Amino acid sequence: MDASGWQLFLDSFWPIVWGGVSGTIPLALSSFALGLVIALGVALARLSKNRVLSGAARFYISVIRGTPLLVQLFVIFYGMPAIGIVLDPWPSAIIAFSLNVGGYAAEIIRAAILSVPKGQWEAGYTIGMGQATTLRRIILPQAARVSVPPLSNTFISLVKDTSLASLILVTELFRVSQQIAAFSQEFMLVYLEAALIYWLFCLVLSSGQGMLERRLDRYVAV
Amino acid sequence: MDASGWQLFLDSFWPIVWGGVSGTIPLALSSFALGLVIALGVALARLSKNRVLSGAARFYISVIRGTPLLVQLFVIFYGMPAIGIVLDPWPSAIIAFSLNVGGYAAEIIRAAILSVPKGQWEAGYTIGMGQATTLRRIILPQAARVSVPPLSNTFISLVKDTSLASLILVTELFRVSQQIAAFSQEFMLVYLEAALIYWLFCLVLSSGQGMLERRLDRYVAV
Amino acid sequence: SSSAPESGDAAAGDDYGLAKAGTLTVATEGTYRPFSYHDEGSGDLVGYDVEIAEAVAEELGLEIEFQETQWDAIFAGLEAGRADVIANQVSINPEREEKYLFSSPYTVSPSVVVVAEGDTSISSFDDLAGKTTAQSLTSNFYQLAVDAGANVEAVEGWAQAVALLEQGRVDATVNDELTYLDYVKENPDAGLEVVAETDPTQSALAFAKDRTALVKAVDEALETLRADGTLAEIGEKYFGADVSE
Amino acid sequence: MSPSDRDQGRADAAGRASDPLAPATTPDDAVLLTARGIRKSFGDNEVLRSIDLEVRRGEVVVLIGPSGSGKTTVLRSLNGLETPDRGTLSFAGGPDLDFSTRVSKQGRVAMRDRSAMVFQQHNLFPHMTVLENVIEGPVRVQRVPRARAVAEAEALLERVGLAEKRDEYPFSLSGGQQQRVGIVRALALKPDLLLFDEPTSALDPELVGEVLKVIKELADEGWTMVVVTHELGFARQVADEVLFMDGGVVVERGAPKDIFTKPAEERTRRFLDRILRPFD
Amino acid sequence: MSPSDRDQGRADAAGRASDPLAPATTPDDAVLLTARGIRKSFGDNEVLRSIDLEVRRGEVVVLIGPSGSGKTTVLRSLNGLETPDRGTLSFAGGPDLDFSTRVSKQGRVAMRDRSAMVFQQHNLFPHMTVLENVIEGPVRVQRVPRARAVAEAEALLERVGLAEKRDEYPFSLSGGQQQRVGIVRALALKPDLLLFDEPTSALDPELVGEVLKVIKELADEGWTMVVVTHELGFARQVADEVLFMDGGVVVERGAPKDIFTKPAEERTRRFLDRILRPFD
Ligand SMILES: Nc1ncnc2c1ncn2[C@@H]1O[C@H](COP(=O)(O)OP(=O)(O)OP(=O)(O)O)[C@@H](O)[C@H]1O
Ligand SMILES: Nc1ncnc2c1ncn2[C@@H]1O[C@H](COP(=O)(O)OP(=O)(O)OP(=O)(O)O)[C@@H](O)[C@H]1O
Ligand SMILES: [Mg+2]
Ligand SMILES: [Mg+2]
Repeated sequence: MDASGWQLFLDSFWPIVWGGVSGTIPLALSSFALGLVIALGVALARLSKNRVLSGAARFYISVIRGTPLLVQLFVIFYGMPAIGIVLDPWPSAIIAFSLNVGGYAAEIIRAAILSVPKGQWEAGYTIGMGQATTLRRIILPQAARVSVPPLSNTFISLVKDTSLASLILVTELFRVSQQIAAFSQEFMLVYLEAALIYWLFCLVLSSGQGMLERRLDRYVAV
Repeated sequence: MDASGWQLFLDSFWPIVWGGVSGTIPLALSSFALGLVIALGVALARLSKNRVLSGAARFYISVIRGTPLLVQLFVIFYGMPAIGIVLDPWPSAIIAFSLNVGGYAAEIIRAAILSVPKGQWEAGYTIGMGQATTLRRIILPQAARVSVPPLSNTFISLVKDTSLASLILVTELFRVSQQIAAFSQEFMLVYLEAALIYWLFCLVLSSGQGMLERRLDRYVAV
Repeated sequence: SSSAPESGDAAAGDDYGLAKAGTLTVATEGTYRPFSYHDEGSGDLVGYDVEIAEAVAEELGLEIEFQETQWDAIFAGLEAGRADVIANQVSINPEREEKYLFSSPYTVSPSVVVVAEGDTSISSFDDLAGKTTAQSLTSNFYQLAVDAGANVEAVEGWAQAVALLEQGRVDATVNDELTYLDYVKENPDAGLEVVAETDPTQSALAFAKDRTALVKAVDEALETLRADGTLAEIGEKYFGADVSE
Repeated sequence: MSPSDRDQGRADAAGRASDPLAPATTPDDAVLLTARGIRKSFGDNEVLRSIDLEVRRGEVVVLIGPSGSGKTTVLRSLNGLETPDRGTLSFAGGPDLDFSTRVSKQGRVAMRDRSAMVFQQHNLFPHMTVLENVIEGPVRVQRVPRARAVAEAEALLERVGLAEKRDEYPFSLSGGQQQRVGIVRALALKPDLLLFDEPTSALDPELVGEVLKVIKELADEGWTMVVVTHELGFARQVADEVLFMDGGVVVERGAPKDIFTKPAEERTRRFLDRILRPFD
Repeated sequence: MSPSDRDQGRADAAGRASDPLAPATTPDDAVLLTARGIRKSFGDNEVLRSIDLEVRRGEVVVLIGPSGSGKTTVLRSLNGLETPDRGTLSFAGGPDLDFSTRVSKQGRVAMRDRSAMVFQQHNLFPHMTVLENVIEGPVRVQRVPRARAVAEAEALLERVGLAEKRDEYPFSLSGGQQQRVGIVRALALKPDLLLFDEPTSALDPELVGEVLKVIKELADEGWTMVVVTHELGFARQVADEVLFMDGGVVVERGAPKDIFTKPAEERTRRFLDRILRPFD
């Protein structure tokens, strides 16, 4: 890397990081939180004995996973105005990403719930709990442990996918890099820098995952 | 949808499908096949007791998962010529996507191998097999069963991610839609159509997954 | 390595350092109507810039091959030596002149401020101050809008900018007059109007810094094409006017 | 079901906070539970074919029989974990359920509240400490004040020799200790009826004794229980009545000394032989 | 190790294709295996503290002892699944291993080839049929022609009453059947030494008999074996020598009638009591 390249790298570093801190991270965190709520609902619907409910959940999951996220963003931001719903970029982005996470995480949560031994449900019932209480007090805490690694993967994918939010006018890490690249015409260098910064974010997130796992593992033998 | 919109939809349908059949699907299939080979190697390295090997595998996985696929493509296609390696679009795309799949699938395969009870290794050893034979004859066939659902997810993601290949001059499903959208200026309609076609592809793939799972499940109680 | 001439060939382009011997490799978006796009969406690659490039190649006695990709990748491809030239309405500005060589311009057209019909609050570039505009990041227009003091929302292209304008989510968009004209020709009821325009901007073919010989040859070819009326003819075909000067 | 009868039972229970290990009622000859004609199929598989059962207060009924004979399904039906297809179940003090008609959810819940199950695989909640496992039912379901629930739980744990394990997680206990916690968790609910499903068959042989000892003490103190077990020596000592099941029916029933020494049925004899003299 | 001695053993084995269930050698008093001062720690946990063991051809040695005493670790060391930290292991005909020095991979492999293990949880290969499970070792490892391996496997399956199950997958067998297949899989390797690790403790009680019966027949036919079991009645009938282990040492050893009726050590007595009379 020559001197001017190095200078560009240094000059761009904090702006790109700031794009991550002010755009990528809040967008990813809020969409993920909301997405988990949706996912839990969808997973429960999918597990329900009610055919309509579980069919609807299957359909939802299939559409979310079978279509490109970009189109999902476009539909919410550019398509909804056709039916009179005009949302700002941030709400649009959060809705689109939450719905997307909802579809992917639903299958993870469903698998995690199914992975809790049936005996745990029965132990809940035999001490007099109903289904809802057993789910909340007995099953979900155990499912949480199982689902942390795959959910972390979903989250890490989400962090990178939020770069698509720039398509609907949200400024985040990748958009900042594109701006810098467009003005400096140094696409390769700036994108590599962006990749490095994504990677740093992911390393931090992974270590967070490690801590969470250790916390949830306190009650199992290692 | 008005008449001209409908006409556009019909006119675009086969070109987009063709983009999928001639671009997306072969790209996804070949990258996935190669990616699985890489993933198996990386998973075994990661599981190895050799610290250097397992450290290298961890690093590889971390970089692949922590950086945007777009940048990975960029580096292989536009970056490698700087060190004298000039590859055509298709080989570049296949290499980039295989390496990417290799990183994601490695963790799946590792988990699947670990999920086979330790007793299966020991049963292999006690009938006189070495580690490699036990792996091949006893462990991998069982790991295959466990890893089909998560690998299918990886594959479905790959199918959609191949849209990035247009960056490096490969014409596939999404590129065709972009061309049509640019001409007709009806991006919403055309992107929705592309999403529908992706979804159809995914439905077909999912049913393939179902068949594969049933085949692999023949030896377990249901 | 890439310039190794093929022995049987008339050695056309020997000194140009072409990516592929005997062939002019042209990078273009392929999704930028009316300059570079596919006929009927999925037909042949056509457009004003595409035909100019074809004419130049023919003049130089070279085969032509297009590489279609997104704007980000176009310049990367040029720098990686994968393409010889960009034909995609690259406007000449000082930052780019520092990094690339340019041919003589083959498009001269003003940039225009487009608003929704009936919006009287904007009638000049200066009125953009404090307003919101939609621009694609990679264009010169982005800079124009920023310079005018607008809040710029970056979009992927003209279609999205128009969608935002029509949905009332931005106040204006700045773009090439030619793009605007092409759009209203296809969509007469779009409800858009031009309220201001700049001095004309020049667009040219862009080359890597070390391709002086190629640029020189291309300039000569453009001169010939200009002189024999080919440029004007192509302009007539796409815009009903000669836009090369 | 008459609520006042039911409250009667609870009132008895409430009166013994000082000795939580004591059963809800003193042994007498009143019938606590009557099951008549219980049938249950899973798909085509007819698992229970008309089971009749009567359990008196303070009595210990032991179910034996080969694998797949339906023992677990009987217990689960009594605990409301499984809904029979036909037959009637009635507890003294209610509920009174007839499965030939659709049984209401309240009915099933009411039935479940009368009994508590101890599982073969203990099914302790792995994410809760021993104490939390034990008080979960009383506090969350029965709305017992936490302080009282803790006090009672501690007394129960003390009684089975696990007082000092109250803050451990289940994984750190031995199999026998886990199973004893499972029993305490059931006792803490103060059920009228305790159900044990092979409580020792997942244990190492030398841990079996400590668990059987606790169950025997409970029996001696007058708890009413239905026990599925393969520990025939234990059954002989503790059971008031032994039922031998095979193929979804009760093949033979009677006092343990009769069943074990002079079984009337050939099937019973063969089963006992296989277990008592496996390698002759 | 002397290869010619070794081939001698194999030749014996090859000569009995007509009766694959017969042991490799006839019972005699020659020592097959000698272990001296075997030690093994897992981290800080010293699991085996100098174990000595001698097994003669045709002899049945039974290991008993509480959970965690190291019984499984002894078996696994004999089968080369675990590498001891110290001590020596030698088989008549080789190999001769001293674990105080680094043991070569070939040495461990050679040792493993002399014995075969039957596991508590059977560890059948779920993705292979019964027959495939049995011939996998002979065909893939010992390079026996497939046709001959199949013929021998069928004879063995016939012998344990599972001929008609040859094309079933393990999941469709009962626990006792699975365990018998596990035994056949070990026999098909024609090892000099059979190792059984609690072969019946994961079984339903009424299935225990069918497995013990097969093992007893093998013993009667002169197979050399080391068996870990809690079935004391079985041990008494079958064992030539019983070793009681506790805390990683052999506390007491001797003929079964001595150990079971008049144990010299208090620890042995207490252990036997807990198992034989769990609820007194
Ligand atoms: N949920 C279920 N779905 C389908 N079949 C079932 C179910 N539960 C039990 N069965 C079948 O019912 C029959 C009786 O099972 P049950 O568990 O009651 O037997 P058991 O006497 O307790 O046997 P074991 O001694 O093995 O515990 C078996 O054939 C079993 O396969
Ligand atoms: N791979 C291992 N890593 C760490 N500790 C181990 C390992 N294998 C066994 N141990 C420990 O070694 C000790 C002896 O184990 P071993 O399995 O040999 O006992 P055992 O006598 O077979 O007991 P059981 O009757 O429960 O099977 C135990 O404390 C056990 O926790
Ligand atoms: Mg049962
Ligand atoms: Mg053991």
